[in-house]
Amino acid sequence: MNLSIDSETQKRIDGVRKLGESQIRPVGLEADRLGRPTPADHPFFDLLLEIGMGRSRWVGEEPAEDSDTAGPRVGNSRNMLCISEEMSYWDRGVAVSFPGPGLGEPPLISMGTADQKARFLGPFLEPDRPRWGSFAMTEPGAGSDVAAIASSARKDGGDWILNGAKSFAANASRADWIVVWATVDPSLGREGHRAFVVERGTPGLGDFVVERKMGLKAYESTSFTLRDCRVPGANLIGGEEHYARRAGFKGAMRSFNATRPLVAIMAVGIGRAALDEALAFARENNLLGDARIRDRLERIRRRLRVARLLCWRAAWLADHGRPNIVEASMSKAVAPNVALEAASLGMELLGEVGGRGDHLIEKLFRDVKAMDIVEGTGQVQRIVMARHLVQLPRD
Amino acid sequence: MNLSIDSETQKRIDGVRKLGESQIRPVGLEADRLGRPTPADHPFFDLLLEIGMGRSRWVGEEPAEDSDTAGPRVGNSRNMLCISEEMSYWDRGVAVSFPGPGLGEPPLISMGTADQKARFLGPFLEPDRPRWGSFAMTEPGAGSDVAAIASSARKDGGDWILNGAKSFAANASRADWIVVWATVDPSLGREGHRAFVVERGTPGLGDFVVERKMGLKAYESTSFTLRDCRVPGANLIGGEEHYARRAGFKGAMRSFNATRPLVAIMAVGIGRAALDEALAFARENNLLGDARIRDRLERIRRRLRVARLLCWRAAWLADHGRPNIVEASMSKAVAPNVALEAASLGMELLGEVGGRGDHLIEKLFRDVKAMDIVEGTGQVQRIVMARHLVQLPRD
Amino acid sequence: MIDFELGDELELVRETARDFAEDHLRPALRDHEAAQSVGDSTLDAFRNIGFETLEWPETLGGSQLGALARCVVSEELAAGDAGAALAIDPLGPALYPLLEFGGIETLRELGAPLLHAPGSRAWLVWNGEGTRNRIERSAAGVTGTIAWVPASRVDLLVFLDEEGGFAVSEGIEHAPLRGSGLRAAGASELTLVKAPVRAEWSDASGAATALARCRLVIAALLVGVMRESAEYSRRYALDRVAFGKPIAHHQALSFLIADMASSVDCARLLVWEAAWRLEAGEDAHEACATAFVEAAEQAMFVTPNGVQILGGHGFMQDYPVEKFMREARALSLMLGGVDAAREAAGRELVSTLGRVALNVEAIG
Amino acid sequence: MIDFELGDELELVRETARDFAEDHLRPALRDHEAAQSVGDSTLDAFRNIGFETLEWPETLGGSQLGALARCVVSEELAAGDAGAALAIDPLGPALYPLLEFGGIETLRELGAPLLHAPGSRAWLVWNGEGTRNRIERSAAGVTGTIAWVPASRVDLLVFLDEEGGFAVSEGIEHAPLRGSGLRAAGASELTLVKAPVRAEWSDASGAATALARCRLVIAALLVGVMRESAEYSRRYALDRVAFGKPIAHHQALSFLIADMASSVDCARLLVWEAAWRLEAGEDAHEACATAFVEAAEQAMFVTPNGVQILGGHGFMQDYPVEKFMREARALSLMLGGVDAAREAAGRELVSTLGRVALNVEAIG
Repeated sequence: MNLSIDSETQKRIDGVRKLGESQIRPVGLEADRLGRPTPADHPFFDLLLEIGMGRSRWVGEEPAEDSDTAGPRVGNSRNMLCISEEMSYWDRGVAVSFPGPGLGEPPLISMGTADQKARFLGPFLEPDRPRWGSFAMTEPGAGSDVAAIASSARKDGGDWILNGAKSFAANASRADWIVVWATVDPSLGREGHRAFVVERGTPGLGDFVVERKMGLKAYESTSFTLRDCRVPGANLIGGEEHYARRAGFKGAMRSFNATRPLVAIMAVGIGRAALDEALAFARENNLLGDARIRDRLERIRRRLRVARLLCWRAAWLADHGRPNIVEASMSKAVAPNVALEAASLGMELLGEVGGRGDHLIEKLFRDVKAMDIVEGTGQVQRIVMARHLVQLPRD
Repeated sequence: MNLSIDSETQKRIDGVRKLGESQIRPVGLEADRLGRPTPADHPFFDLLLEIGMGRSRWVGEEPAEDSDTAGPRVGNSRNMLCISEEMSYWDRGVAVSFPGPGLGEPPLISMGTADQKARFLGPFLEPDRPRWGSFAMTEPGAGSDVAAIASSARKDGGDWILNGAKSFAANASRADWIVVWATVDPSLGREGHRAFVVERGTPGLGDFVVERKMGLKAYESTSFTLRDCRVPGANLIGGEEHYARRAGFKGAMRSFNATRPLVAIMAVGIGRAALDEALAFARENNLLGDARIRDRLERIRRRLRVARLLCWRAAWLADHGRPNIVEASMSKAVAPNVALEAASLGMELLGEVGGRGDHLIEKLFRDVKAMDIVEGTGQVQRIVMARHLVQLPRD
Repeated sequence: MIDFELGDELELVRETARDFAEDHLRPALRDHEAAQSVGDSTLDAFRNIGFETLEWPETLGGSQLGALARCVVSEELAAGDAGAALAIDPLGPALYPLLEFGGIETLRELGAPLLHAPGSRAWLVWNGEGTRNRIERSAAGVTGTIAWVPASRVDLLVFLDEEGGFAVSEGIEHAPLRGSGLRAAGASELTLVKAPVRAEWSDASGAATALARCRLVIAALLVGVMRESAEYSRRYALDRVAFGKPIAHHQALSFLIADMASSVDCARLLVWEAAWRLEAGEDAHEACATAFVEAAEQAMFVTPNGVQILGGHGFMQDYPVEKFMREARALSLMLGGVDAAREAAGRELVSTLGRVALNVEAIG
Repeated sequence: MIDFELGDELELVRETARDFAEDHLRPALRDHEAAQSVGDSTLDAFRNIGFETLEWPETLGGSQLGALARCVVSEELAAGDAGAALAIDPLGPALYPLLEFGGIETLRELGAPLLHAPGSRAWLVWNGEGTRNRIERSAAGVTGTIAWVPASRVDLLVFLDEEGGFAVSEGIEHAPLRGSGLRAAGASELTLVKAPVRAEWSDASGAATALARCRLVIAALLVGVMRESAEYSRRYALDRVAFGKPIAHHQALSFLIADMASSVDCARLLVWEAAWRLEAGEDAHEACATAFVEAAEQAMFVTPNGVQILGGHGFMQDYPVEKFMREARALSLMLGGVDAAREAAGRELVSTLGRVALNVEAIG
C-alpha cells in the first residue's frame, strides 16, 4: 500500500502549479469577469503550444500488439488524476478550454481506424497553431439519458446524412472537427449509436450558440444543429465493421470506467482551491479562534481527502484492469457534493465579502455545481451503483 | 393566526406532566431496566383507572346527524396532539401500554355498528378493571406494504374462518379483543380487506409471543397466529353492507389523515425529553461554554420546533376538514428524524456516560427509531407526498 | 387555540403581492439582473399598491401592517425576483432601527424623504458580531469600507450593532461591483471618510428587536427564493421525459422533490411563528434568529438541488434556477450570517432553566 | 505510486480474522451480549491464532505487525461482534500508551501478565480534553470514578491525557452496569480510592501518538460495525418483497443502499490512509483523529438506516441491526468523542500555512 504521491508526479504537479499561478487562474478570472470564453486567439493558447501542450496523446503510430512483454500492462490514470486535480485547482474552466483534440480523442484512439487517427489526430502532433477537437453527445432534450439520442444518421450512398441538435459541446465552434453521436435507429438504443467526425465548414453544420452559464465561463459550451449534414463514409469512426463487431462485446466493455474518477477529481481540485482560500481568509480576518469555523474547515479537508481517495482507488483499479464500476460511480457521486459544500461553506466564511462577486470562492461557488451534472449526475451514479449492489433493474 | 397553546390545553398538559413525572417516566424506566412490558396487574394501571383514564372516547350513544347546527364541526385533534406529545415526553412506551381500547377504537367508532360499539367499547365506559383492546394489521412478511395482507377470511355459514399470522400488535396478549385485518381475496388489494373483532379465548387464536425490542419495552408488541379461527358474522366490523358501501368512497376517504401527525408528535415528545436532559447534563458538566455544544442544542430545539409546527398544521387542516395528505406525511417524514438526531446528539454530549446504559437519553436513543417505522416509514411518507406533488404512479 | 389561518386581509395582501411578482418581477428577472436595476414602471407600480409603506404607521400614510404581512409579501416578491424585491423597497431592513430607535419622528425625518425621491435606497449595515467590515467612529465622523451592499446608490446608511446604531446620509462613496446574487438590486462597495453622523442611538433592547426584524425579513425572502426553486424544478421534472417517463416519476427524484417541498414548509413555518410572536408582543429575538438559520440551511439544500434537477439546463442562464442558488447564498450571508444567528439563538437557549419551551405557551 | 494493494500477508490476516469472526463471533452475538462475556473457547481460539499479540514486538513473541494489520483485523472482528472484539483482546487500546511510553520493557512488565491469565482485561481511560470523568491524583494515589468501561473486570487501567499517563492495577472497584452497546465486553463503573500508581509517564509526544493509535482502532471497529449493518440490510432488502418486487428495487431504497456502501468505503479509506501514515513514519495524529470523526459520522448515518431498511424487524432483537446502531453510538463516544477529535484535527489544520495537503506528498 502506498497512499502518497510519488516524487515524479509531484514534479509534474509543481509544473502545473507554476503555470496555474501565473496563467491558468488569471485567465480564468479574466473570462469570468468578462463573462465570455477565452477567445481562440488569446495569447495564452499560443503560450500553451510553446510549452508543449495542446497536443494529442496519440503517438502517431500503432503499438504492436505483442510488444507487451513485461507482464500485464498497468495504466497510469492515477498520475493523470493528480495532474487533472491540480489543473482544476487553478481553473477547471480554463482546463477544458485547452487546445487539443479534447473529448473527441478517446473515441478516435479506441475505435478509430489508422487512417482516421492520422487524418484527425495527426494535425495535433506538432500543431502549427492552437487547434481544438470537440465532442457532442448530449442533446437539448436528453441530459443523463444518453440512450435517448435523437440525432439521426441515414446512409446515402457512401455518405451519411446527419440531422439533429446538440448542446453543451465544449469548444465546438472553434473546433477543426466535432465527434458527433447519432443513431441509425432509435429503437435499437445504444446498439444504434454511431460516432462521426464532422469537419468544420461541412454544409448543414451550423447555428452555433455559445451558452451562457452560471460559471466555468472560460470555455465555450456550445449548441449547434445538423441539417441534412452530409458526412463522408470515411468519417464514421471505426468504420461499419467496428459496430458490427462491438455488438458482441457489451459486457466486457463496461467492467471499468476511467472517466468518472477523472471528472470527480476535478471537483476535488475546485474544492481544494476553496479550502485554501477559505483558510487564508479566515487567518487574515482572525476567525480561527472560533471552534465552528475550525470544525467547518476540518470537515472540508476531511471530505476532500475522502473524495480524493475514492478517485484514486477507482483509478488504481482501472489501471490494473480490475472491475471498478461501483468505485468509479462512488467517486463521482461523492466528490462533487464535497466540492459544493467546500465552496458554499467558504462563502459563509467570507460573509458579506462573498456578496461582492469578485472573490475567488464566489467564482468557485458558481463553477462547482456543474461537476455533479457532467459525466452522469449524482443520481445516475447511484443508479449505476445500485445495479451492481442490488441488481436494480433498468426500468 | 395563533401559534400558542391555549391555557385550557396547557392545564391538561400540566396534568399529564404531573402524572408523567411521578408515574409514567418511573414506570417506563422500570420496564426498560427489567427488560419486560409492564405487567397487566401492575398497580400503575389501577391508578390510571382511578384517575379516570383507560376509558373509551366513545360516548355511549350515537350523536344525531342533524344536531349539528352551529356551522361546520371543527375537530380538536390539535389538543390531542399537545396531550400526546406530553405523554410521549414522559414515556412513549408507557403511553402505548395504557389500558383502553387502543388502536382498535377508531375503526370501531368509524365503521362499527351500534351493537358492536356497545359490545366492544361498552366495557370501556366504566371499566371494572384495566382492560385493553388491540389492533393487528401488520404481518411478519409485510411491513409498510399494507396492501399485502395475507391473513385470509373465508365465509363459512354465518361465521368467518380466519387464518394467518400477525406481528407487532400492541397489548395483544392482554387484550379482551383484537381488531384483526384479513383479506377475502388478495387479488382485490385494499378492496378485499375486512376488519374483525377476535375475542380473547377464541379457539385458533394463539401462539402469542411478546417481541424483544430495542426500546419502548413498557408495552408489549406481540405476534400471534390465527389457525382456522372461527369468528361470528356479528364481529365483522360494520357488517357486510359497510364494505359494499365503501367501495364507492375511495377518493373521499383519503383526503385527510389524522394519525400521522399524532404519531409524528410523539416523536417530538421523545426528542424534547432528549433536549431537556441534554441541556441539564451540559449545564451540570459546564459544557455550555463550547460553541459546538450550544449550536447542537440550538439545532435540536429548532428542528423540534419545526417538527411540532408541521404536526400542528396537519392537525389544524384535518380539524377543518381540509385536505392534509401532503402535510400529514410531511410531519411524519420529518419529526422522527429530528427526534433521532436529538437523542443521538444527546448521547454525544453525554460522552462515555452514554455508554453506561442507565441514562434517560440512552433509553430515548433506543426508543426513538421506532417512530420512523410505525404508521408508515419515512420512505412511505415520501411516496405519499410524491403521489400528490408529482403524481408519482403506484408501481 | 392553534390556528394557521392568515385571515382575509393577509390573504388579500398575499394575492396582491403574488400578482405583482407575476406581472412585474418574474418576467423581467434576467433584464433586472443585467441592468442591475428595475425599471421605473415597476417602482411606480409597487408604490401605487402601497407596499412601500406596508409597515409604516398610519400617521405617516402607511398601512401599519405587522411582521406577518411583511413576511407574506417578502416571500411572494422573492419568489418573483429576490434582487428586485430589495431594489423596489426604498427603506428595506433599514426601516426597523429607525422605527425601534426613533419611532415616528425619526422615520418622518430620515425615512420619508426617500419615498419622495423615486429610486432612493436606504441600507442597513450590521456592525456587530460576525461583521467582516471595519468601521471606525470618531468625533470627526465615520470612516471605513463596507465590502458589499446590494444597491447601486445609497441615500441613507443605518449602522446597527448590539448596543444601538447610527445613521449616515452624506459622504458615502460607491464603487460599483458585479455582485454575486441579488444583482437586480445593484451592488456596491461603500467607502466613508469622516462621514458625518446624522443621528445616533444607544438602546440595546431596540437594537435586538431591530436585528430580529431584519433577520426575519431576510428569512422570508429566502423562503420565497427556495419556494420558487422547488416549484420551478418540480414543474420541470414533470415536463421532462427521460428513460421513458417524466423524470419526476423516477422515485429517487420524486423523493428529492418531496424533501424540497418539506424544506420550504419548514422554513416558512418558523418564519410565520416568529412573525406571530413579534406581533403578539412575545419575546421573539431567538425565534427570528432561529427562523433565519433554518431558512438559510434549507435554502442551501433546496436551491442547489433545483439546479441539479434541471441537470445541464440548470447550469445555464436560460433557466432561472442557477440564479436562485446564487440569491439564496447571498441572502444568507447578511447580518453576520448564520453563525451570528446561531450564536444568538444558542445563547438564549443556554440561559433556559428547566424545560425548553418550543412554542409560546398559554396565550388566550 | 499510489497503490491500494494490501499485499499477501495482510490479505491472509484479513481472511483469518474474517473466518474467526464468522465461526466464533457472529453466530453467538446475542449470547455474548446477554452473558456480557464471550466463552473460554472463543478466547482460546483467538489466542491460538496469535491475534492477541498481533502488534507486539517479536522479542515478546508477538507478530510485530503494524497499524494497518490492526485496522484490517479490527474491522473484521467488529463486523462479527464489536463487543466481543473488545472482550477477546486482553490489552485493547491500553497497548499503545504502554508501547509508546515504556516500550518493550513496560509491555513485558505490565502487559504480558494479562496474557497469562486468560480473561484478564486492561482498559484505557482517556483523561484529557473531552472526558466526562473527574480523576484526582495526589501523593496518596488516584481517586475518582470512571463512568463506564466496556469490561466486567479490569486488571490494568491506563490513564492517558495530553501530557502523558499513568497506570493503576490495584484498588479498582467495579460496579456492574447494563451498558448500552458493546455489552459482550461487559460494562462497569469503576471507583478508585487512593489507588496506588504503578507506573507513570510524562511524554506529550508519546501521548499524542498513543491517542492517535487508540482513535484509529476505534475507527476501524466502527468501520466493521457499519459494514455489517450495510451488508445485512442490503441482503435483507434483496430478500424481502413489497409492492411486488424486492424492496431493494425501489429506487429510493436502492439509492440509500448505495449511499450506505459509500459511507463504509469513505470511512475505511481514511482509516487505511491513517494507518499507512503511521507505518510510513509520517505525522499521523491529525489523520487518525480525522478517521475517527469520519467513521463516527458515517456510522451514525449507516446504522440507523440499517434499522430503517428492516422496518419493524429492524427494531426487534431477533435481527442484529438494532445492535449495530447501539454499538456504533457507543464506540463513537470513546476517547472524548468526536468533538475532541474534531478539535485536534482542526487545530492541526489552522496551523497550516499556504496550501493544505490532503495526502502525504512525495514519498518514494
